[in-house]
Amino acid sequence: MDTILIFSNLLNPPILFFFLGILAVLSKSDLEIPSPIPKILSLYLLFAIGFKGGVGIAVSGFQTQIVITLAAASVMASVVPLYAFFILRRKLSVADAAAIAATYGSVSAVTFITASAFLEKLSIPYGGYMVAAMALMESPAIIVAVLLYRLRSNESRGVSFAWSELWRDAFFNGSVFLIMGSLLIGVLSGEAGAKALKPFTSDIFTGVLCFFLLDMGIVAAKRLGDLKRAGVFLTAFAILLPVMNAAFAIPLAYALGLSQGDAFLFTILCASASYIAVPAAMRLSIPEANPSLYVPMSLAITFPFNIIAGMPLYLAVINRLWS
Amino acid sequence: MDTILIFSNLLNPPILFFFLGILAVLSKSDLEIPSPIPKILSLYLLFAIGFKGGVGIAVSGFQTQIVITLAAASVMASVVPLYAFFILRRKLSVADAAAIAATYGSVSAVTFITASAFLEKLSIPYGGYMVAAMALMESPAIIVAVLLYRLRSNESRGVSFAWSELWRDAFFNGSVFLIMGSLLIGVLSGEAGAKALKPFTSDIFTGVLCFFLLDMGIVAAKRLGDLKRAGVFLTAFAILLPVMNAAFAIPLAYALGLSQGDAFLFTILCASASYIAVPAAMRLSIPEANPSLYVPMSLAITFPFNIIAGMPLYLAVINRLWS
Amino acid sequence: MDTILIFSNLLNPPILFFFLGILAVLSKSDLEIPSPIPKILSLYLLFAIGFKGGVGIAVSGFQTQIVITLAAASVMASVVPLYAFFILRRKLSVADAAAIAATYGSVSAVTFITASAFLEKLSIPYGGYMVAAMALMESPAIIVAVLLYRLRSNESRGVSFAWSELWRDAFFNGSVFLIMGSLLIGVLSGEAGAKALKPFTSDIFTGVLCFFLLDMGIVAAKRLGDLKRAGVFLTAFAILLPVMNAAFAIPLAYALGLSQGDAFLFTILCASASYIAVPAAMRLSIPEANPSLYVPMSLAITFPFNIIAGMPLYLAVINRLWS
Amino acid sequence: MIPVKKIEIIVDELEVPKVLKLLDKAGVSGYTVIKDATGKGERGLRDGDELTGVFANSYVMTACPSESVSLIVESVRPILKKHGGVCLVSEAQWLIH
Amino acid sequence: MIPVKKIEIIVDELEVPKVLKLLDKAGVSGYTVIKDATGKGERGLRDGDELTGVFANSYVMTACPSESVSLIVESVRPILKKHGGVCLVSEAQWLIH
Amino acid sequence: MIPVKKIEIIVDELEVPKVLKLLDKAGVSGYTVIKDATGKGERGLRDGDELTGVFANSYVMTACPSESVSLIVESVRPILKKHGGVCLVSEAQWLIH
Ligand SMILES: Nc1ncnc2c1ncn2[C@@H]1O[C@H](COP(=O)(O)O)[C@@H](O)[C@H]1O
Ligand SMILES: Nc1ncnc2c1ncn2[C@@H]1O[C@H](COP(=O)(O)O)[C@@H](O)[C@H]1O
Ligand SMILES: Nc1ncnc2c1ncn2[C@@H]1O[C@H](COP(=O)(O)O)[C@@H](O)[C@H]1O
Ligand code: NA
Ligand code: NA
Ligand code: NA
Repeated sequence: MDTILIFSNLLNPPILFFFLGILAVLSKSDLEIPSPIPKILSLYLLFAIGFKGGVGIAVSGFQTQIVITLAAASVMASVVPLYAFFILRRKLSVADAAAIAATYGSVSAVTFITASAFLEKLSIPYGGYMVAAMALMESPAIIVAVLLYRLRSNESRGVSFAWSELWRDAFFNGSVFLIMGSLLIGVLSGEAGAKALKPFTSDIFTGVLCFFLLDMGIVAAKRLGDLKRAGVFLTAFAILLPVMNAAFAIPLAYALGLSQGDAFLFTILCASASYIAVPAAMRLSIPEANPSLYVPMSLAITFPFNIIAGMPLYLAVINRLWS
Repeated sequence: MDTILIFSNLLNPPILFFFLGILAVLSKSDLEIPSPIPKILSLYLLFAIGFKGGVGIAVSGFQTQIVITLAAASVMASVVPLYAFFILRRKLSVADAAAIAATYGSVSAVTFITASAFLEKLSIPYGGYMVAAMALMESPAIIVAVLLYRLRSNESRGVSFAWSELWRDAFFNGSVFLIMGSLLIGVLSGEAGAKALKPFTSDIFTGVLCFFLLDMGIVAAKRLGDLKRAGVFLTAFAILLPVMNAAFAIPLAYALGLSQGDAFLFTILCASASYIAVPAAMRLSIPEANPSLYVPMSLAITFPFNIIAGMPLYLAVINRLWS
Repeated sequence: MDTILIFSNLLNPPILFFFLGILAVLSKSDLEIPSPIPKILSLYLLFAIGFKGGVGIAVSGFQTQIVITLAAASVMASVVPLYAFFILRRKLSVADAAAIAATYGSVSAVTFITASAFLEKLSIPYGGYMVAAMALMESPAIIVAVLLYRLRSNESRGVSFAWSELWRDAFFNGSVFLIMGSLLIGVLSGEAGAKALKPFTSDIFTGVLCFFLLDMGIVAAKRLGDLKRAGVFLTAFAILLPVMNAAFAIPLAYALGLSQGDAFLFTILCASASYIAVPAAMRLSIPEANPSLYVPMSLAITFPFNIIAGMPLYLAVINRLWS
Repeated sequence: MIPVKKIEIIVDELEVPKVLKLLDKAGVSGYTVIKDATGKGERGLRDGDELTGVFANSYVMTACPSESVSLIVESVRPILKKHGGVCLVSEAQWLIH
Repeated sequence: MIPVKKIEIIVDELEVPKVLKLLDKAGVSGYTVIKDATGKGERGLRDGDELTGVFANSYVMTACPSESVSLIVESVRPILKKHGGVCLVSEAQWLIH
Repeated sequence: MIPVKKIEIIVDELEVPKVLKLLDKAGVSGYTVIKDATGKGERGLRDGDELTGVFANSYVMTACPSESVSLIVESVRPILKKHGGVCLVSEAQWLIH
């Protein structure tokens, strides 16, 4: 079973295109997706996943299960950065520890999308509200990390600080806003809207995802060099923390009675690390933090680890536990 | 009936995404569609609507009805800027009056597209040649306005003036050209061509329209601030002139025996204001005109008014009259 | 039959959009596809054609026929630049002769794509491995041309020269890499992958091709002016060499027992001229060569000649010979 | 290295072809254009965020001998007068390769 | 042509609105912005090749009378201090049209 | 504010990585790159409107102490010789923050 999962995952076109992107850089090909195409592809993915999630909620209706899941998601997103921060503080400055903690407390939409494509390939159902869980998990870690930074750092003293800006950046940054907005529109327009948008949001989705992962592969491979600076400690952290988060998430999901599909997505959310919303917020709120640590960690280690090894691993554990 | 129309319109994903764009600006989210994506989305919409219109003509064949409709369209597009100009001259300079007159005499392709999506949602049929009517209505107002400007303005005296450039800009500007060209290709390639292009020009159309309206919402909301400069007179003008144009267009359509769907599209064309072809032509031919008047008027008032309130209003009137 | 072929080709939307692009420039319309959109459209086409080719191979399995075809493709791609070079040397410098020889020895992916769309319209089957043949034919001419240049030119003496760079540019340039990578992924993911990607790689393909050819038309028409510099000799060369290459390719394909569809694609590959991979390589390896000769020749003469007159011509001959 | 004048012209994207023609006429050895400059000036904000990029500027730069400056500057002036824009002239050293 | 100072500021894209507000406050007659500049400096490589363009710079230029320079420079300084970036001042001649 | 030299290099996009490596070697404190410059020069029109943007230039700028100029200029020269391009040097004042 597990081997089948691994193979089924590895032969999935999106994963293969991620590898192709890495290979392009390693073989010094000049292949690249020119800006601003990656940005528009990522807006498309957020738009589509948000809308589909909203339609899912409209179809299933609001249930207590949803409320429980969303609450659990918020809790995990606030707790993870806390304990990550204290682990990181052993080796790093306050600014860097806070920024990396935010990175791992927040989530990666593309990991979530890849995971849901994985579930769809295996015909395992999941709830549309998991998208809401994802959107909800993007911001708390940013707030927590900035709080930690301001409480613990001397550098930050005396510097004027705009809470409103932080708030806006945490909850109204482009990606959170688009996913929440699309989700809401999905809820409002329901199945009628879904029918009109299906060719755009569903049919061509996998293809666009392949293209985006091709670019992710290119960018991740380019960042590999930065990892030398990160050293052994951070490299290990970038693999072990996701696994640890998953180890907390799976029993929690089980205790809360989530379905297998929902539990899997909840786990991947906890295990994933942000490389879009968090860097955007950090350069604003913790400019002292070094982006050439937290960006390559999440992009060049945690992301590939999760989509290649993590996904089949977490799902195998869940399959055992639930059956 | 009318309330149903309004709701059916408001819960339409494209309209909802327009609101989302406005909301993004109001909530100071940094959501934006990076250039040149909006331009390519708009080229796509023109391409698709032109092609589908052409196929529509190829399928229905040429009828006298078509000739009558196109003639009426040309007449309206030439008369509206005339009377608009004399209304505007009471308060404005010749240059500004001429530019705003051109804006309201010409048409908005996206309003037309949104209106035809609205008809499709309500299963009301309309003729493919209405696209030709739209393309035909883009240019005359530009010519009329520049003529008025040159006859009435002192500033324009003595300045060398290239009629060939104006002509080219009125009839061969990118959007008019693409829509006419795609229409012609639709006519030539007919149903066989339509089949091959359907997934691109029809299936994903609504999705792309949503994305584009999201951006329209963002841009319109950013322009809202400019409206202070426009003042009460121009703000009222931007709502009343469309209604007035509709009030002329509906009886005319009725007299000419147009079907309900065609009459609706004819009305929305007369009521709509240009914000693409006209600004491009004005900065060339009437550079003295102030774009921070005519652009926000058409984009931030008339466009939202038409797609939110105008569409259900005009259709309700037409439904009464025709039944 | 032949007249039908010509008409069926001319009324094909992609070809019509190519004409529309030319018309846009001739009528001085300001229609343009802003960069980097053309680049992403071309990446999409390579992605889609590569993937579909790979799936085709996965479905049909490896056969000796494939090996034979690929071998023939490599031979033609190495021989054409050789004899082209010696023809060109009568009038041109070593650098220019080598660059133009590379141009005509290599292939044009868009010509190939247009040709396969033409076959599909006529319901003539062809093998997925023809895509592999195309990818294989992109690089050898570049190597041959640079070798010729280095052996024959005085200018090149003493200048340090990086073979590894040339190698990389010939075999790992973005377009060759993407098409080969996508092909491989198509082979690996097979029919399951194909199903998930079909809406993206197949359904909307013709539409995207239309858009791209619209841009090709614009760019080709803009280059028409450069042709004065090319003179009669090179203009004639740009039409006669493709015909000559086709005259070699058709009997060869017949002798090798290719199917009609495969023979047609093989012929169009030999007849086509590169305007993407080769210019990219030439400016690196033979910077002395004048791009305003080789680019307009391939783009403004050979490409339109092949897709307008060449395709029906070659197919008519093949139809006669095979029947 | 030889002393040259650097002329920088910021002008409506639409006027760029005309400006380049004038530069060619004035016999400059070359020029460089950066599209998609936005800005603000007498004629208000030109932030190019319009749906069609209608209100965008371009940046044109040419390095030329000081003798050519007045010719260029005078030929560009009417365009700037009609359509707005900025023209700056400064000193530079050109690396002859 | 009148002598002016050309101020060039290269700064994180995100800080551009703040910089422009300061320029407006300092009363400059206009400015030009080129988005999508990449670069390298004290704070490392900013090549904007991140998936979201988060780490991109912008180039801001304004021509102003020399009296305004110190006001602008001093108001911009704290932004550069906090977020990095470069500010260069040079001489130019402005073509009055 | 300290006096520096501003070096501007306009060169084939493809050669930019090499130029940046040379700047790094010459020990500059930083540089700024604007991709997608088009232009015209000895080697003809480079308007980047080719389908693949193959013929586009980039604009590279670095502010450095005047001592570094000759080192940089000499190391860049061979690239300009082979692939064309322009290198301008001018005076500026750098705001130390
Ligand atoms: N003082 C200035 N400094 C830099 N750029 C300017 C300045 N004034 C105007 N510009 C640029 O020139 C364009 C047209 O200026 P104007 O004709 O004054 O509206 C503006 O959109 C700016 O990009
Ligand atoms: N010496 C320099 N010359 C030109 N641009 C520079 C220089 N130093 C820094 N920059 C630009 O300013 C940005 C921020 O610089 P920094 O704050 O030093 O990291 C860099 O990403 C570069 O684009
Ligand atoms: N006189 C000049 N002024 C400004 N830019 C130039 C000049 N000459 C050349 N260039 C730029 O440098 C590039 C290469 O020049 P070249 O090697 O002369 O073809 C051109 O495409 C232009 O972008
Ligand atoms: Na997480
Ligand atoms: Na109108
Ligand atoms: Na060939």
